[in-house]
Amino acid sequence: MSVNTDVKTYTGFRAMTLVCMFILYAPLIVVTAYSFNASESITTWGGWSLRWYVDVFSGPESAKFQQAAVNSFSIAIIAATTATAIATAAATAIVRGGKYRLRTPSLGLITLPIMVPEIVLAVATLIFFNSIGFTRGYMTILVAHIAFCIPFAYLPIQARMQGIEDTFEHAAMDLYATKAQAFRRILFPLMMPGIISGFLLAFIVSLDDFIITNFVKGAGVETLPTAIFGSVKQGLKPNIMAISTMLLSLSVVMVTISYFVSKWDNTK
Amino acid sequence: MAGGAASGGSAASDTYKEARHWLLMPSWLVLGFFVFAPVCVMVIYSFLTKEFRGGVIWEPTLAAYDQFFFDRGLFGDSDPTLQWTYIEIFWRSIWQAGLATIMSLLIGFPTAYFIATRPDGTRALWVFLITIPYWVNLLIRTVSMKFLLRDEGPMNDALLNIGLIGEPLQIINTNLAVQLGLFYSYLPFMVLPIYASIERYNFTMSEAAADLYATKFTTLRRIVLPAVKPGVIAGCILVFVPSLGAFLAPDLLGGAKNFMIGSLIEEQFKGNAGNWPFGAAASMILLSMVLVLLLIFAQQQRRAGAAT
Amino acid sequence: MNDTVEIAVDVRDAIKRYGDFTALQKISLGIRDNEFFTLLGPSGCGKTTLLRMIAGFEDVTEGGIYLFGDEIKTLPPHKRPVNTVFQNYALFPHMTVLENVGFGLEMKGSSRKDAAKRAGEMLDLVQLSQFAKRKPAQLSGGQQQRVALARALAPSPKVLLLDEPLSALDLKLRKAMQIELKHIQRETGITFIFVTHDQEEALTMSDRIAVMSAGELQQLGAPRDIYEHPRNMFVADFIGDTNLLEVSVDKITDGRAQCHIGGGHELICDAVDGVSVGASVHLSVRPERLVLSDQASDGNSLKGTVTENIYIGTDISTMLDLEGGPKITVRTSNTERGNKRLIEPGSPAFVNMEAGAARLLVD
Amino acid sequence: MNDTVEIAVDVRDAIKRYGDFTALQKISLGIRDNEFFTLLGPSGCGKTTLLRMIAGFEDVTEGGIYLFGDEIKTLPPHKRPVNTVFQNYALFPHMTVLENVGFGLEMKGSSRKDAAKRAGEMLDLVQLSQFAKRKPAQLSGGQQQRVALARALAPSPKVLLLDEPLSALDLKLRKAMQIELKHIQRETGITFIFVTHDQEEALTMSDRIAVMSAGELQQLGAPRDIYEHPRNMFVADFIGDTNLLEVSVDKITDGRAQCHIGGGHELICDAVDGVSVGASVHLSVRPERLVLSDQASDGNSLKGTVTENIYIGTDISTMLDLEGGPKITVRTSNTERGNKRLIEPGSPAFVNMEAGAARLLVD
Amino acid sequence: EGELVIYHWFEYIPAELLEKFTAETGITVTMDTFDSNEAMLASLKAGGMGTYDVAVPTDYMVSIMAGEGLLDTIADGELANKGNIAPEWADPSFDPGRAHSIPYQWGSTSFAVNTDDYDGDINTTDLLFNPPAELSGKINMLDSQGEVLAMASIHMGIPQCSTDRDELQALNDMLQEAKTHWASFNSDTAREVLVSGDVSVGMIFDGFSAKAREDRASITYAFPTQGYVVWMDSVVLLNDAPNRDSAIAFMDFMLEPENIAAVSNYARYGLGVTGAEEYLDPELATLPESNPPETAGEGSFIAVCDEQTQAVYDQIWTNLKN
Ligand SMILES: Nc1ncnc2c1ncn2[C@@H]1O[C@H](COP(=O)(O)OP(=O)(O)OP(=O)(O)O)[C@@H](O)[C@H]1O
Ligand SMILES: Nc1ncnc2c1ncn2[C@@H]1O[C@H](COP(=O)(O)OP(=O)(O)OP(=O)(O)O)[C@@H](O)[C@H]1O
Ligand SMILES: NCCCCN
Ligand SMILES: [Mg+2]
Ligand SMILES: [Mg+2]
Repeated sequence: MSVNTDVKTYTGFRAMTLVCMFILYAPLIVVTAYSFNASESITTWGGWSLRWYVDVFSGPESAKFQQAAVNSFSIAIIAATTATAIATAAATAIVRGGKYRLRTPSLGLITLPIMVPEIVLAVATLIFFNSIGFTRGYMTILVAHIAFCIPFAYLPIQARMQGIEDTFEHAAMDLYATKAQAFRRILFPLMMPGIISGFLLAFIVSLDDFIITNFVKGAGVETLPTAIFGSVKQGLKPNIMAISTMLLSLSVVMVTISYFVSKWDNTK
Repeated sequence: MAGGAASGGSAASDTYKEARHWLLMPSWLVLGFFVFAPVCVMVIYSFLTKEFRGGVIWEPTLAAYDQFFFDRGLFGDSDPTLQWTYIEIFWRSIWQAGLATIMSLLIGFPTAYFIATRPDGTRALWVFLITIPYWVNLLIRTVSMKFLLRDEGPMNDALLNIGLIGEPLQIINTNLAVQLGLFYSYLPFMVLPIYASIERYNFTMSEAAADLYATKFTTLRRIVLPAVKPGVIAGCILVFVPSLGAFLAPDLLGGAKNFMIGSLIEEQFKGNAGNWPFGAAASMILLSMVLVLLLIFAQQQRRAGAAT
Repeated sequence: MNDTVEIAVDVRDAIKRYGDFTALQKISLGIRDNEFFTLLGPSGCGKTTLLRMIAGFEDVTEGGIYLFGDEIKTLPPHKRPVNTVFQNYALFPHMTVLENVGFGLEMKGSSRKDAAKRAGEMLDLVQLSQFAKRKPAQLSGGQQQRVALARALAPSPKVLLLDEPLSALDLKLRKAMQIELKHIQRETGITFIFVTHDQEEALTMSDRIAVMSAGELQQLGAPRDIYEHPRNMFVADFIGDTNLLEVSVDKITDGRAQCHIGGGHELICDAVDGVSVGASVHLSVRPERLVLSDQASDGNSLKGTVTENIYIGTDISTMLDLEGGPKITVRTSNTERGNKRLIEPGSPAFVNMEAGAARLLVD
Repeated sequence: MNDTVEIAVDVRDAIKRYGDFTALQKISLGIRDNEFFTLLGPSGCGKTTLLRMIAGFEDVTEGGIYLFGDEIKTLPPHKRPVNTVFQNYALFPHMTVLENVGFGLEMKGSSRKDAAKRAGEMLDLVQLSQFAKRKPAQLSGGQQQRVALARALAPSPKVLLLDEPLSALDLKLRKAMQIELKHIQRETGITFIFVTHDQEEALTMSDRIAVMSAGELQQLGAPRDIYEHPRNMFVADFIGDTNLLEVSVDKITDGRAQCHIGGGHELICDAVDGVSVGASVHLSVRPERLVLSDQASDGNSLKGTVTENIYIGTDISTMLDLEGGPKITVRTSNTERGNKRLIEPGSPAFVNMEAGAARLLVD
Repeated sequence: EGELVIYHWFEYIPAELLEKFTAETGITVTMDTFDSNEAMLASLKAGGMGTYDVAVPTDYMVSIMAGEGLLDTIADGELANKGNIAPEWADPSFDPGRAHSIPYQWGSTSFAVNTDDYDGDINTTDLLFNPPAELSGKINMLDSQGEVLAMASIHMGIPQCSTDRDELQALNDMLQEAKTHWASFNSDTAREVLVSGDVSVGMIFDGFSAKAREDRASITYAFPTQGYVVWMDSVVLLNDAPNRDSAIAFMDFMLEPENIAAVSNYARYGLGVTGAEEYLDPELATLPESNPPETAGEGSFIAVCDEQTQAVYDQIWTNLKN
């Protein structure tokens, strides 16, 4: 059809999405391309080579980067999951808890981590950890990540929840679902797009964090950003590009698998 | 579509009234302990005397705030006048963050909308597609972006080759580059919350609007946007607020020629200056500003919503 | 099933306010166990609000609600053995039709398989078996309503609240569902509290009817009682079609009142308590109790001119302007005999009325 | 208003499929300008789908739709001079009632003030003026429906699509709105396409009625035509109550058919085309065309036993088991005269029928 | 046996060397990294003390840390290899008598020029602060107050911690003017911007400049006649070191010529130990970046100013960045 008469769709939006995707992915093409660069610099092309992939597994820093990747992912997954759970509970209390005095302060507390500049939070957290005798290490990173991931998980969940009428819970409770069951069987699935969005945001925020991590991490515990930021001072080396490309491939593979799994499940 | 047009799904819903304190408990504990308490430390620090090269001396003073608001000249002994430097830095940051937010909204909203109107099975795929690039570290993405945008970079080459431009576009080290960088850093923070809202939108509402002669654009503005406002607000907060304090994109893409709030504050802790109370004070001023903005906004929301 | 009449739901002096708007004003109702109870009233009179209070979604501003003798104000909805067919269906959009119907059973502890089995039976009942796998959004309005019905019936509650459960169904299906519902109600002994705006439906199905208006109870009684002895003008006017005529009472003798209406027409009808000579009251007479004729009868007979004949399938409605002003409607059944009595618009005609057909109303 | 009959909406061989489910199968309909046109049919037969295609929300899988002669398949909804009252209301939740009603006018270019003024008038019309400032969520179901109606009427479209616009209203209000709608339709000359499941409503209000079933058009005609001359069994059964009896035709003479039904009862009725001697067809007779009596009449008279009398306000339905098996329902008007004819359940009775009352149906 | 916690620059020590240390001493090493001296100081002052045994700050930071009381004193005779320290690094201004530190690596900070873009004389700070028209807008500065202000003072011929109001005012004005010619402040991509051709002049460390030259031969490191900045990173012994013995062992290890030469070969900077020549990559000796020409001015460390003076420099920096 030449004219788009469907009220649901907007003609320019597909194009905009493609532009959006292009902007998002264009730098990654650079990353991928230069991961195969024989030269040391990302700005000069030295021919094709897999040396940086070899370097990732056997180079002098391979152990460090591998450990950093493990740390980063385990922290991101645990922190995003915990933060999403906490945020979901909080959103339920705030959107479905009626009106009460603690509502606004709670909302303020939840959004506090994004309002305080990271460096301040970093220094403050470090001072605070020290004053209460927390030893820095993996756990301190994890706890800090959980805390600052909460608002990123919270806001999409809250936004979604506000769009869900409470009639659905009422119907569920009318059918003998306890409040918990009504939540699990009705509200939770309906909130799913918000929860997934919140989780993904929390996940990438955790995966990307440098400043706070750099302050609160214990000696010798590295995450990918802290490992990578160090390398950059010497000029971004293609081995970082190779690691990034591998991460990208990993995520693409995971998404593809989950897509087909869900498809297969749907047609069952 | 199941359910009537508008049955009770109001914000004042209280299904989980009894459990609300329990549900909030984890966030109170985690945030109270690991964010609120440290922030309190900073509030206190902002009223303490700076120790040379970082740290504080436990003597209360308003020096940090004085430094923020009063200009005493290069040598600190002129008559105090209103300090414009920091106000300008704040204003610049707000301006940049604001433009970045608008840009994200202009591109992010259509993207979110488009994704939300995909068939059931493919929506999740699109959502992942939006976040996959963020598995690559921000620094690397930003450096790569910089590489793309360079005067002699691939983008200019391509545009020159197809003859769209005659001279390379000078983007790097401009404000546009900063906005682009911020936009690129935070795009999913705009797209995902909006997507989550639109996904639940009842499209019969759009049909009703179209039926009443609203053009598609008007429908978008008068019907869809108000209905998915919570998502838009969430997205704007998630882009605007972190953009305010961002420093990587401004530094790498914008050339760092002018301080942004983020770099200014960072400098107080990690730079030569080592003036913690001032860094804390600037943060608290930023924090109160954002809080006030949000409160004004929330107030307006409430007023708009309470019209009976 | 019980010998003594047990009260299933007892609403005592219940008041409901939304802000400063009072939706229910001191309602008291006792709904008997095993009863088919209908709430009838104009749009916005508070029927849904009352149901929601019984189900537990709306708190009672003042007063109390008792379920089989127990105060349930503080009982959460899921602990009330009460199911609801919601006016706007409230089907779970993410579940299939079958899952929707099976939900309540699962919540009551049935295994998923058992729940699906019984849900399938309920879908048979509402003739939607072939749609079991669809999502609610893929159903027509009437189909959604039937799913809502099946979902509420499935867990066999003690009290079933039905908020206009048949309003989106066509006559044929509605009739069938009426019979089916009545059947289910009789067989299971479930107490039904039924909201409808269809008087015929209410009259056909109910054991008792409560007529409400503007948050107040107007009359409570058996269908026939309400239809034939409306307690006040509101009920007379609301239940079925009626002609309401302003009358002045001239004389009362032997339980008979002699009155006249505007235009000087004389009428005789049964006197009722509270009507005294000289009072200006209303007289209610059903259109079907009037007989159209080209001749005056011995008894009450009013002269007028036919203005319009409206064809309504089983019947024909004739509007007349009586001499001297008042308008009146007569309903004649659409049979050969009835059709013979019809008079062309513009022609004069008589409206004849038996004395027992009319009823005086005090307010 | 026009001398020639113009076709407002012309649906030509329209087919609609959802995946592999066919919701509409080659429907062709011409809806005349200024006409009050009703779509009638069982739940799920495709009424809403057809309206949505005319409004432009659903594309036509095959075939075409013409509005005043122009193909409108590619015309976006907001350019079609067509308004809709949605079955689920689709009120804008963030706007007040007044803003909802004024929306269409504003979109057509009225100033906000003018729009509000006219919206206020429309609210008067649907008796909701006092709710102008409320949000839709604060209204009852029926009130919401009236807002939807006011909203669609406000911009005075050329064609108004009404999807069960009165289903949530009580009888009283529905009657009033019916008259009001008919009035508006006559005065404005707007073409109404009306979906209802209320046969009485359809018969009272429509110029023409299209009866649909399972995505197919069954009959198109004036109300009386459809009620009294149903083209097939589906229509006969669907429109109003009817007794459908299986009959065998024994003899046809002078346009009269002599037949017998199960149990040996003899009957005489008008012959119709396509019925031949020896054929086994159906006979349809409306309950109100039957007369209950304790004596057989000269003409058709069937003997049976009363099983139940059901009180339905204006009338009383009597179910009988005829001798030899068939069941039949008789409807007697609830008047003194009618009540005198009633027979207690369990007693024998005769069902008398004029020859013209019954109709033979070929399929 | 034992443990050692090092607080170190990013990417500045070959991993093999640490493995060798562990193999030799049985001490397991944990390394934590920082990206600037100031960040390290902040982290230590915010509570990092007591976590680390040794750190590797740059010259001026050594004296700052000593002044802050963060450094432990190495007793005489404690270090077996103290004698290996090259005489010119044995008594530096930032740590007289090497009471707290041993030399690690040294180098210079100046700027590099892409000689394809500019064929004039490059050995002058004018290229940064008073550039010819053709270079205007093609200059990258390090985003670092210390280096930029030190270089600017050298350009103007004023002492680094000047207290002369006129000099300071002039410095401020000069920088304001110079900034109009600068494209960017960037440390993270100081090398990339030169290699990619985004800028023609860029402040840079000597080692980075050498690496940039490998990618783009026309990149030439400048030794301005006015002078340039030199720096030396040193291993310091921290107060409250949890493993003080291990720290001493590490320092001794790093004073072995073979070991410190491994760092130089890796990082391409100079070292401060005698007898390392035989282990050094011969190329290092001939690097143009580490062999100043005759004309080169004097190299000077970044000075440590007193609090009041520092406040003025901070203000100048803030003015510059606004
Ligand atoms: N999105 C959809 N996908 C699949 N089938 C659908 C969809 N929408 C409607 N249908 C089916 O199309 C048929 C016609 O639906 P439609 O809504 O037109 O019925 P209707 O005549 O309006 O019924 P009702 O009186 O119950 O409102 C129904 O059987 C319905 O289940
Ligand atoms: N949330 C609310 N806030 C304010 N008023 C409300 C609210 N909900 C309902 N009302 C008002 O309370 C009255 C009773 O509403 P209710 O829904 O009980 O009516 P109803 O009898 O079910 O009507 P209908 O037959 O139209 O469904 C109505 O006038 C309605 O406008
Ligand atoms: N790691 C490089 C040393 C920089 C000194 N300021
Ligand atoms: Mg209601
Ligand atoms: Mg429909």
